[in-house]
Amino acid sequence: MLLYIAKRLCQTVFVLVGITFATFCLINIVPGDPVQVMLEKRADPEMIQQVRHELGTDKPLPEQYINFVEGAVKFDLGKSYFSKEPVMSMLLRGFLVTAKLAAISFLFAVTIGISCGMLAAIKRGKPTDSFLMMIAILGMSAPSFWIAIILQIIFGLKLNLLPLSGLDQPLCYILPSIALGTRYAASIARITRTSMLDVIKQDYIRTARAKGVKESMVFIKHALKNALIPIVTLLGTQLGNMLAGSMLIEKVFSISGIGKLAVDSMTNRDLPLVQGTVLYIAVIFVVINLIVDLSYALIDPKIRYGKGA
Amino acid sequence: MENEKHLLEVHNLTKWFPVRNSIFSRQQNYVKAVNGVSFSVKYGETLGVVGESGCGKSTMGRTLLRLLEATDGAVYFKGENILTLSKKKMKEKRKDMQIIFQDPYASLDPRMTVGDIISEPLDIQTSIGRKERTEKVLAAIEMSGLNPKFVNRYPHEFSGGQRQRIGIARAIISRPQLIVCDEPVSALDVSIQAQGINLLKDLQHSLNMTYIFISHDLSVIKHISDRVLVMYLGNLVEISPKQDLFTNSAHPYTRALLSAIPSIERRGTKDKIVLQGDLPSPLNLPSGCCFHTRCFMAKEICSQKKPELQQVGKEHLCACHFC
Amino acid sequence: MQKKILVLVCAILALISVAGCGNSDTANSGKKVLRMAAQDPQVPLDPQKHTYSHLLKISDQILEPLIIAGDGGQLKPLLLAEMPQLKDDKKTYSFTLKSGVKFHNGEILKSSDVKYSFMRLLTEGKMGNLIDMIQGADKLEKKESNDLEGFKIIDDTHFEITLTGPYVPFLAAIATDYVVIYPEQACKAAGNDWGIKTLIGTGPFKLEAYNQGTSVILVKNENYHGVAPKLDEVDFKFIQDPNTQVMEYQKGNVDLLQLDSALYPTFANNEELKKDMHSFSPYGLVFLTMNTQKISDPKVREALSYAIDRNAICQDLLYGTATPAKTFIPKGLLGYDEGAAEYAYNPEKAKQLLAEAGYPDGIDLVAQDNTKYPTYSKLLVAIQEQAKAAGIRITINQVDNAAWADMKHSGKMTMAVSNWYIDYVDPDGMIYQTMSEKLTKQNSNFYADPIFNNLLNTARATLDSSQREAMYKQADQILTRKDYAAIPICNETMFYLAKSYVKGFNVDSSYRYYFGTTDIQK
Amino acid sequence: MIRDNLLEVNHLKTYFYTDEGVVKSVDDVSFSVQPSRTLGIVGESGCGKSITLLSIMRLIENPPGKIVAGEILYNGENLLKKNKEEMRQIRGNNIAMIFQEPMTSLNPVYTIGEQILESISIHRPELDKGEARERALAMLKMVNIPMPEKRFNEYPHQLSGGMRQRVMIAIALSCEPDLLLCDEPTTALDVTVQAQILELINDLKKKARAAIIMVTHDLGVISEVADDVMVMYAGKVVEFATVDQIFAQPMHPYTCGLINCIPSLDKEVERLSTIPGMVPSFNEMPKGCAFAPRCSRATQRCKENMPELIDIGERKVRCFLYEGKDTE
Amino acid sequence: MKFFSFFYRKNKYIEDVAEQGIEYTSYYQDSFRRLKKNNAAMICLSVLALMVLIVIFAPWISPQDPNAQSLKDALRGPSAQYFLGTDEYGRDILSRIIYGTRISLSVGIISQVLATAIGVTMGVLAGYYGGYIDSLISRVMEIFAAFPELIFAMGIMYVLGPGVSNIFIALALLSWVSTARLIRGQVLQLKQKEYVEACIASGGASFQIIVRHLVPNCISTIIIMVTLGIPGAIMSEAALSFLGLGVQPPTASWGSMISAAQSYISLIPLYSVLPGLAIIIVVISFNIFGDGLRDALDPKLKNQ
Repeated sequence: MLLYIAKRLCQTVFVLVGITFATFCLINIVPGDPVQVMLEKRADPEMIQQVRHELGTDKPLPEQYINFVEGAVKFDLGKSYFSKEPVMSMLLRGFLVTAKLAAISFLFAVTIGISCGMLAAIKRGKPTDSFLMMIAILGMSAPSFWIAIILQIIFGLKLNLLPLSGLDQPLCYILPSIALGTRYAASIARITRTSMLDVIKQDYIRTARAKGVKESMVFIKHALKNALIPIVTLLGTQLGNMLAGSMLIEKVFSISGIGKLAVDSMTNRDLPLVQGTVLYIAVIFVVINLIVDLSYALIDPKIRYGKGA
Repeated sequence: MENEKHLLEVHNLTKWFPVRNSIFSRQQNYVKAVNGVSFSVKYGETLGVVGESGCGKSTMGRTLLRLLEATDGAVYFKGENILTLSKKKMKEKRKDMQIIFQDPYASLDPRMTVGDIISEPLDIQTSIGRKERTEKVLAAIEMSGLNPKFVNRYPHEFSGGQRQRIGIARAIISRPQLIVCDEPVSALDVSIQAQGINLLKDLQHSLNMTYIFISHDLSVIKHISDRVLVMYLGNLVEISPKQDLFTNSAHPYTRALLSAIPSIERRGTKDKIVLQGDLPSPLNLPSGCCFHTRCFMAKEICSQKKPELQQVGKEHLCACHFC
Repeated sequence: MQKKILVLVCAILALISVAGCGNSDTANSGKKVLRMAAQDPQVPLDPQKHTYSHLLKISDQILEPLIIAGDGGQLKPLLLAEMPQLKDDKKTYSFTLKSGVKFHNGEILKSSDVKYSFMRLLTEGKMGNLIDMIQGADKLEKKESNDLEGFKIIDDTHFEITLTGPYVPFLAAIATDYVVIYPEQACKAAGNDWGIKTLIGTGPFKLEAYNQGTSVILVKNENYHGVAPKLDEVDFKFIQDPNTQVMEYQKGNVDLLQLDSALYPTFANNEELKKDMHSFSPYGLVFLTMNTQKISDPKVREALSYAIDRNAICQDLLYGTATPAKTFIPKGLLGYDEGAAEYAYNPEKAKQLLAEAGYPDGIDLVAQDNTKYPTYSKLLVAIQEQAKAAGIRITINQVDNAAWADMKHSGKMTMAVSNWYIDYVDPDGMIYQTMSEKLTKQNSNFYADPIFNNLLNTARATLDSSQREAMYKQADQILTRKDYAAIPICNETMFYLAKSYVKGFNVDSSYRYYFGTTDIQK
Repeated sequence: MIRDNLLEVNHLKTYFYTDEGVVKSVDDVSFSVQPSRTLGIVGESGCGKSITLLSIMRLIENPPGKIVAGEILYNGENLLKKNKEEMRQIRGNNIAMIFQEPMTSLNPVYTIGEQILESISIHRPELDKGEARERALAMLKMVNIPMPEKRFNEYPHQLSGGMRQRVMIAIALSCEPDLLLCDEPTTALDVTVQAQILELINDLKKKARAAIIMVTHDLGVISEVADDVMVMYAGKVVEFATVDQIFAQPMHPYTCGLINCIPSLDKEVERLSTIPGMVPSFNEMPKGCAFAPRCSRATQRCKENMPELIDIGERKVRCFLYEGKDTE
Repeated sequence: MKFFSFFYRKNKYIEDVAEQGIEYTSYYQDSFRRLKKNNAAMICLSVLALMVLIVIFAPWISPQDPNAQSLKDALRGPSAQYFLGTDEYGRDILSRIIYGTRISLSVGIISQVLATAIGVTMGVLAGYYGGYIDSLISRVMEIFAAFPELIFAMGIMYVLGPGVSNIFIALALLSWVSTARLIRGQVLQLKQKEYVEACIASGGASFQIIVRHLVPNCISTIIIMVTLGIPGAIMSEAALSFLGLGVQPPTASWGSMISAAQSYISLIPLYSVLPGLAIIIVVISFNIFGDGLRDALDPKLKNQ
């Protein structure tokens, strides 16, 4: 088990180095110079040179990359070219906002998704099932930013029930969370249903029934735990995508989270911030995947006891 | 001159599968599927290979045909060691050796028609004309007891028995001299199984082929084989002509195996040998005689010294300290 | 197993509770708080280094220049006891500071602070060009000297500034929001935190908190040297989406905002909002800038001018929030040519011009579109469609802000909708800052007509107003009617929404938001 | 010799409604089991033998399956009339079942102990935790699992196939059922392990006095454990007799064919006798006797009419050949 | 029936064994029979067919030129002249939605075809050859997969610049990994199949195995991946266009329409609602049809 984690961490480091390298290369390929953006209309060559020197972008590229990696290892991602704020603190600020939003959306998606999926699986073939799955496929097919706009019109403007933007009070979280979570809730519901139906066909479910286990317990105790593996896999990727997908929602609801940071840093070619954001998102993604893998072990004793590793 | 009598001679055939424990550990573990098996097969005979699941009999069959690369040993096919042949030469050799698989569902490509499946060895090996090919395919189909009109159908439309016949037709189309039959009938229902066995026997006679017949079912082995090889945990424990083995088995494992078979005729007989425990893992073979952990005759020596094959009768060899 | 699940559930619940406990609205009992919806400037609040208008709306409340341009461009002393005196050499000004002006940290404003601020602007600031005609500025900028020669401190309240030669717009230039005065000690001490954690000026409001990415909170400066501010607090809430800004306004969560012109039609007929809607027209221009090297034939450029239906753009696309421009120098500035003819929309004439230029079958042009400014993207799309009728086929190449800046500075840009709003109230700030040879090189325009350049250079040193006016009129004529190096499109009208209880507030034509005299009377 | 029937199945019909049509998996099957006796049900795959067992447990998936008609009398009470809750109380308590695949029949995410305890706690709620554990361990001992305390906390994947089947048996026997249904319990196992399990079942039969229904396709297994044998073909009972009668003197041509086509360990034959053709699929089921197309002794009548199950002494056979011999 | 004719095997024996009345069904015919029974999928298929017709006949169907501006009529509600109203340039919304179908469908289909081409090649290489090739490809896939989808797509669009053809590339680069993974997994499984061994036993070389057995057996997976990848690509295009990284003006795309409409949402809600609905209809159709196709072709794939 420990070996397994160590192995995963090694892979992770490799992936992260790959990602930063790719990002670094890309940003240097992309047309556009942060210094010119900074200086806006008044950029004369001397000024540009001076600022470049200040920022260290006049150094050779390999040196710049090594400097970045060195810093990253020491948890120092440099300062934003523009706001002069340490990238770490900007990321933390953005992340806290987005993480809260994503966590709530995730919770919303998981509770709604798994319970609807279970219900549909239990009522398979019945109208409830068809109805829920219709809703689910509808939810999967609507772009989240569109849902966000529609929710904003209905609940924020027409009914005037909920705040329209920002995240400064608890109520603010409701609309963005729903907009962000709907798609994921829908796909979780679908995978829960298929996974449950798959598990229900298994021999050990028949064994449980033959033992005289109550039907409700058959579903909750025997089926759900086994059905969790594909669900957990999906949850992992969904949580990552949620963090990224939130940038659309952040745009609609004017939330300054990690998504906005990513977009802004890109448009400004704010290299330290771009690197930082990408690295940060990748780290989170990788960590989530690690958690997902570890949670398999929690669910599946085969992995816990080293046979599968 | 002895060689001329033998179609196949196998020396010390060994197949170990490496198991990666982790990237950190240097120590390589192996699943020791086949451990130094030596035997020979005469022209036109059927060598039955019997053993429980996991004893390495299928791996041995595949290694013989170089479907798996052997770890060690030599396989002389008509006097030529095929394990060292180049890819190209091996391709030519493959015309003479074929395999029939156990699973009639997995062994036929579901996206190909019966005709395409059967003609595949021809397509790969030769570049004969369409007409000739069709003739050969139809001939093979008929020989396997299938209706030629099935030629355009897909495998999923057939029952297990019919699928197995398709597999047989594919194996015989290139008129091989050696066929490895890997549990060809064990997935079939009893009534169909008998049809399959009869078909294989008939084909052997009419096409003059040599079989290596792998099965876990001793009664089937007994029916079809001329000689029988018993394997346990990748080791050859006994090899003998059929009659000798069944009437006068030397190895305790063979005896236990024979006794364990529920048989209609032996109903009510009380002197069963029931082995205790399970098959040990092929990752860590027991020391000495690999059977000593379950053997009812085991003495101290068994866990210390690996028994050599000894002659116990005419062509009857056995690897046991007490035979 | 159950325990693990329990722990998991607890962790999730903890997360929610953390999420739930956002900072709830503080009850503003009795305090007069003005809440303005604003765009996030995304940079330190240091107008010497960053020049975004979003930033100035905030910094203008905190920081002050020596002189201020009132409505209509009338210069008034702000931190000075009186307007500076021009000596007989026509290039030396003497200044007297208003006594007892205190920075927010209690320090008294001294001549040395002014000198420090000027030197900082020249060495580190983005807008050093505003004051680079001070003697020795170039040496300082090139790091050849550590002192600003032309700035002489006489005592704590008196100093003199000597220019390299006569330069009329100088006082207007130092009246801009960039030439603000910082306290030397505090600014040096703050280092990189200046504009983030601390920002100290002499203005009517003090920086209470800059929550980067979220908001700025200003509080009243009790010791303000001018008329005491009436508001207790000014909150700038950063709301990115303009539509959301209005929604928040309608819900009463903000009191003031600048209306995005795209939203004008939505709310123009909204009775509720209409009475809160106020307009202002900053001195500036939206124009089509062209790379005169790539589109080198003036006839083609003229044709393009004929192909644009400015009336339709102003009336229909921009819903009457703009008026067709006919000169480069906008109305209200010296040199504005009242009598200039309106540009005609005449696709036939355009075709004819193209034919004369050698393109009888029309011409293919590429235009760059900066996605950061949606309004100008919109204009370009309209122009693209209108130009079709004249046989000018425009391909729009969308680029983001950074790529745009890169293209502009590297000369790769071919054509773009651009805008200019003056920094200082003087025609020089309009035309010299955009179209002088030195600058057109830097913005991919490459226009370098010797007569035109001579006019610009002479005019800025000419003291006589009527002579200057004539020169600017002539320069404008050459630029926009003869060479068509820049094609004026329109002058925008902007709008802000202010609740009726917001009193004493207006935005003047120098585009300045100022809350020093604003009050809330509910 | 009249015994009380522990289980009596009368005219049971279990059909499956699929897209292609109605599959009559169990078609008018009647039989009875007496306490302490073992009934072997033998037949090829798809003949309905497993479905019969699942019907008794009322574990047929609905849809597509449905018990259409018949009655299942357990101690005189019709199980088909019981409601879900009553049926649940009977399952695992009075009637227990062992399945074919020991590899998949245990829930992979719970320990062996948890799975045995579950059954005990459902049907013996009066036992406290310690007692239940005692009992579970006793069960593991009873099925000859070495080191039961250690195994108790292990997961199914840590056990071999034979061990798992033992665990299945322990679960099944944990509430001392009167009737044990075994659905091919040894098919997936190796011969040597099969011998172990069969020995165990025979031992337990003696100890526990439970009646057993053993479903298998292997006549060898039947011959070792069964007292009575029921042969099924295409959803119908074709022959019913004691084990000695069946092997000594099979009556139905299908039974004869089945016995003859197994290669013998003791006799030497050149060719195996075979049953030609194959089991008809449900949608091409012949009009008359389902076996007629493959039967060497079939007459025109066999092809057109389905023979009834005729009693011949204590035996039953479904074949026209024995018509009129029922008086014997 | 015609739909699958592409996949029919050209039969070599049909003339040689002229046997009348033999019914034989190929795998795909069988699947199509199953698909036809799925009403929802068939309805969606017809919706998609309709969409394809719209794409082809857009110039004839759309009442106006989608790019023709009539600034005077800007931002009008539905009228006789403009069935669904006009946008901020006075362009006909209906016509733009019709033309937007072109973008959406072509982005969906072309990007997925590209992704499949890359994914299948990579997947087969990694799965079949294993070893270093597998490690290399797997690591690359890990790196690709470590980016959240949208961020990744944005990054590529920044590198390539906006424009339809760049969207194809960006979305293809985005989605090849999942195809490659699935194909790799499947090839790993197929490689173990006995019919592959039979081919080796007959002397078949790697290339023959790949072409004869591996790829044909992956085709159903590939079809499913393409069908189920399309809605994702359409959504991503909409998201990119919404962020202003999509098509270049004046081209109409649903995502950019929603983006533009955001400013006028309370003035003419239809402007943002309609392109959203269009997306939903197409995406739902692809999703349901894809599900049906999956159930018909390969029910085992459900979990992936």
